[in-house]
Amino acid sequence: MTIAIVLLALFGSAWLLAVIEGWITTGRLSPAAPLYSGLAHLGRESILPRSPDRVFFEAAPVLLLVVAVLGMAVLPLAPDLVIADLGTGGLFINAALAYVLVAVIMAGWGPDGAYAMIGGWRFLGQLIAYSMLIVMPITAVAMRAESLVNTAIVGSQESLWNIVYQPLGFVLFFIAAMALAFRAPFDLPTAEGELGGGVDAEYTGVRLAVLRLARLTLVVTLASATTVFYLGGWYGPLLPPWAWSLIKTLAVAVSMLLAGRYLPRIREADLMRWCWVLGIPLALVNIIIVGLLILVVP
Amino acid sequence: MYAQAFFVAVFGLAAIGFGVVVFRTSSMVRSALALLFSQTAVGCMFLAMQTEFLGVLQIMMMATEMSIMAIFMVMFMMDPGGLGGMDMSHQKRFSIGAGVSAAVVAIAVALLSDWGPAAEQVADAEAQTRELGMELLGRSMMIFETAGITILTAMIAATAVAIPVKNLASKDDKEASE
Amino acid sequence: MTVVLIVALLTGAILFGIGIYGALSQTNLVMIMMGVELMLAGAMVNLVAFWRFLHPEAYSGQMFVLVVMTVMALEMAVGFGVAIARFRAKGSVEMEEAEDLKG
Amino acid sequence: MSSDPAINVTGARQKRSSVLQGLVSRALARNLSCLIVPGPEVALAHGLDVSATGLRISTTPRDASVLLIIGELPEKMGDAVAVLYAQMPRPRAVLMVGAEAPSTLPGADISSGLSQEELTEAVGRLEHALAEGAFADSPEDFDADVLHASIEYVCPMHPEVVEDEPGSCPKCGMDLVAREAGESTPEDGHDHEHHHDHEHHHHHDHEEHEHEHEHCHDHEDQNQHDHGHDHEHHHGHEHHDHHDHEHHSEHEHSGHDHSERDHGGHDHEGHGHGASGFMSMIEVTKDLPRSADGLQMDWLEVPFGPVFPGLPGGLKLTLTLDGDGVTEGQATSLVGMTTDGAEGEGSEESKEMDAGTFIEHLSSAMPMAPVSYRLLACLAIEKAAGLEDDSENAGTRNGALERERIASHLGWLAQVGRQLGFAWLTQRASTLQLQVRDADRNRLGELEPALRALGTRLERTPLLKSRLKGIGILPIDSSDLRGPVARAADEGGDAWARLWQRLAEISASLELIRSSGEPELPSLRDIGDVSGTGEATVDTPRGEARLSLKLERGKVKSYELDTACSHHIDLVPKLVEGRELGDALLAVGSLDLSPWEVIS
Repeated sequence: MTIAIVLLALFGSAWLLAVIEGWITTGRLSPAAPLYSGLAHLGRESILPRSPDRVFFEAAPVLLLVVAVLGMAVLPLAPDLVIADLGTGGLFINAALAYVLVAVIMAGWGPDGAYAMIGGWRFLGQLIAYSMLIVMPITAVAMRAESLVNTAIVGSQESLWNIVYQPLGFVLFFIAAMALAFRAPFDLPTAEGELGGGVDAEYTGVRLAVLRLARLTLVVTLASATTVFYLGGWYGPLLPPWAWSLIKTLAVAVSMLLAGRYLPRIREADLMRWCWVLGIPLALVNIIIVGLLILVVP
Repeated sequence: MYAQAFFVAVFGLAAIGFGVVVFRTSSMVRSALALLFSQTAVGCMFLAMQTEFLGVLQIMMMATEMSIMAIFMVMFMMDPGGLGGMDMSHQKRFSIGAGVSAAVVAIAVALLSDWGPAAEQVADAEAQTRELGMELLGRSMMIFETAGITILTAMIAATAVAIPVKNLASKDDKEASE
Repeated sequence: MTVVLIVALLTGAILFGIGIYGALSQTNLVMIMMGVELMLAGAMVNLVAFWRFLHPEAYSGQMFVLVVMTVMALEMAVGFGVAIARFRAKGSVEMEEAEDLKG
Repeated sequence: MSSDPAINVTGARQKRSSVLQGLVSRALARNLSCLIVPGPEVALAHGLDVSATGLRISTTPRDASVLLIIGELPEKMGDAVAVLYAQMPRPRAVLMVGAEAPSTLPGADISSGLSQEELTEAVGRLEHALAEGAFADSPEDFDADVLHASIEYVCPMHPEVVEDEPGSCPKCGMDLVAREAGESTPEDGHDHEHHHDHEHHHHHDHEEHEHEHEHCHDHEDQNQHDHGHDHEHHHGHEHHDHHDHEHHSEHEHSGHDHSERDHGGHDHEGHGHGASGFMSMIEVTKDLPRSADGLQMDWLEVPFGPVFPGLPGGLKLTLTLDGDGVTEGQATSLVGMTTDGAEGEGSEESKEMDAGTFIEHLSSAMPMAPVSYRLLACLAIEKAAGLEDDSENAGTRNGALERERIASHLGWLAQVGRQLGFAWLTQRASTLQLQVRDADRNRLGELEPALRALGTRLERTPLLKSRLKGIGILPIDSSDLRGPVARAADEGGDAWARLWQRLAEISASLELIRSSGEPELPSLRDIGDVSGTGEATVDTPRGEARLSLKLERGKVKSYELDTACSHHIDLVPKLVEGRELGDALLAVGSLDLSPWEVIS
């Protein structure tokens, strides 16, 4: 039952996100558009590239989708609305999201095309930049909660949300999450103007539909993680807890989409430099500040 | 208990299966990702053995580690796509012998030893994580910190070795050696 | 009941054997490292099994696994550093061609 | 099948279940995406707002169901278009706007004129036809000559060894591997695979042949078959399209048998070797070029264009990539004007042209700046006819020129936005371009605040400066720079300087229009049956263009055209060398090359 509700919330949010994305880009608000789009993909031919690594090519979109869903599985929508409230939930989400890289590399290598392959390896470089900025802010969050259990992490924010308690961590995590979801301006693996679609370029038909769904779901999962770690999860007045979780998740997801719209794509070298020269020291400072706060403020 | 045995066995077989694939395929990316899935299966075995923290950590670390392995494979192999069909192994018979004998010895020890009674219960994941933390920053702090410093040193040393040497003398050496 | 322990130990033993085969039979440095990784994985399975079924109260068992993971990462870092340096200098990371490293 | 007899979408295939088909057809009709050939910037330059018709603009053929071809395509583009069409998943349709379908395509499914109304109406018809399920009963396999690739055999280790027959490499004794003759087949924007690296040895090509689903199964069967034979190698094996399938697998089989005899059956791994048994990696890497960081790496030669989202349509950029870095590059134009009017080449057809026809010819040959070239032709002809400078028309003519300059620079901004994935900029600049294109003086005055706001906004956009600064710095000894590129050469001479130069020119043009007359399309004054020679120069949006022509009894006998882009395209190799891929493309983009204006 819980599983059904969480999955419904996840894919419902993905659908809403697709509607909003369509609204932003075309100016037309049509709630049925994602459904039509999905159906149309089913009606299209699924072309196999000429000499693919068949296993990788087929598995990559599915793996991406599975990873996004697994990540969502440990994130609570309400105190008792979580598929698996693992004792190591905060770490598990890292583990699940690490496989986004694997999926992208598989999608890059699988179709046997130069654009896709460069896109796939680019994401490996991107990972070296962002990965520490995912792990280190979560460390600070877990420090405050004194637990890796996600419900306990939300519980620790009852009086004060982490976005206020550790704003630095929030900013770093938000940016790193956008890089992980490889949406603009961090869409280096799929850059249309540079790689003609990159890792997406070879997918058609059903496989493309799965890939698109997976990428949207990934954004929702990351937005939900941001909500759980920084925006006080289900806390909020009047509305029921799950509604607050969903509202916050959608708000974060939409802000991720919007940010990409108003920014040019970042250079890979710049991303790497800023992450390591600026981001990681700041993340360390964040951990120290949180540590001091925990010691000083009872 | 039987459920546990079943899952450990399934993931164990997966780990072994992918481990074999590592040296059976000639596509280097496949090889690296097979190793990744082998390691992931090992991580799942940890989970099945109720060692949640280590299992999740293993699964997380290996994803990045083996992906990096994959790109190095593509860089440094003559035949990363496996198209040339070249044999990249040597002393095969000896290696198989060594591998089989090591495995047989270990299996014999595993089967013949008297392991005594097995512990039925372990603490839950949260308590385990807490205890492990206490262990790391308590009794074993020295070891843990040493490991941390060592890996930092190794990172710096490896980077230093890997970046190109800029001075002229070594360039001459290189040319001479070619 | 030590069925699970035995299963885990068998798996560890076989992984270790595959790892030894790989490390000895491969000519390429990167592939040798893969063999070593598999050996370490086999060792880790054993360590976790011992901790779980023999001494679940002693967390130094888990700590030891952490150390092994660190060793794996270390091995990767150093291995790739050496691989890049050799490739830069010799154009090859094949062991057959590493005459200069033979004793 | 209640299909509209007039429209029969040839690129569609009949499905079995009709209920599902009806649903899917309706979904397809509501969700049409199009790939614009030669490129979205050409649509904008023609004043077509494609997204307003309800078509989604796709950047890859894989995601497109409508191939929207705008204007007449030169022959060289025909092949590229055929490859694009072959890559599109079915059902697919060809929508021709303002021209006939190129001979390489099966023909247009729908045609329309070059205006927004006609396009909207045509899209409506197409949607209707698709919703009705206009699937052809038995679609023909699409098969163009360009899709046939000849097979050659290469050594995986020695790219220079290329043979027509299978066998073993004379240098190392390895089995030669089949691939398509990469360099000789025409490439296209999304067909990137003719690399001969060993970083990634599979050869392929996604000039996908038509597979019906049945054919797909064929492929899979073939795949399994190979698999059974030598399972280590299936990854690299080509999965041939059905045309040369049999012929080819035969070769593979003979090769395999041969090696099996040598090695005694079950030694799969060893079967690639000739006599030596061991391949020296030192030998292999010895002669490889070195990357910037001193490692010997494989390079891939990847074509970008002529239909590539980040480059102006018709421009083909061939880059040699070292990972994400560009080691060398070459740009060619597939749509450039050939100087068929060059002097002394009297044997070619279409020599003598009526003055009026010539003006139309020239302005339609330059879709990115038709007004400028119309003006240029008028001026040159009037000069040749010996007419005085015309002071009363000068104001309106200059107005039209300046208006085109604004529109063209906005088009460039939209293109930069496309390259950078900066969706807001693309949308804003395209909207403004469409408005400016036909605006009169008052309307331009109304648009002025919006144009200035665009500049302010770009100044404030984070990341933009760090993205453009230092990109595309011109080589010191570059000569023959013209237009905005030349004017921005002093202050840094990078893409950032060019951006601000163009924005400044937009403001300057607005001022000029305010002081000059109402913009009006230049038209030729009456010249009569005169003869003579004349030369004129116009500062087009991309730089000065010179035209000298010879009139004989009111007809253009011969002409010579010299444009800025013909010179700028030579800068490309130096601009891309040693840069990262994204930076290299941005540098090329910052030149604002119009492939049409490249005279060959």
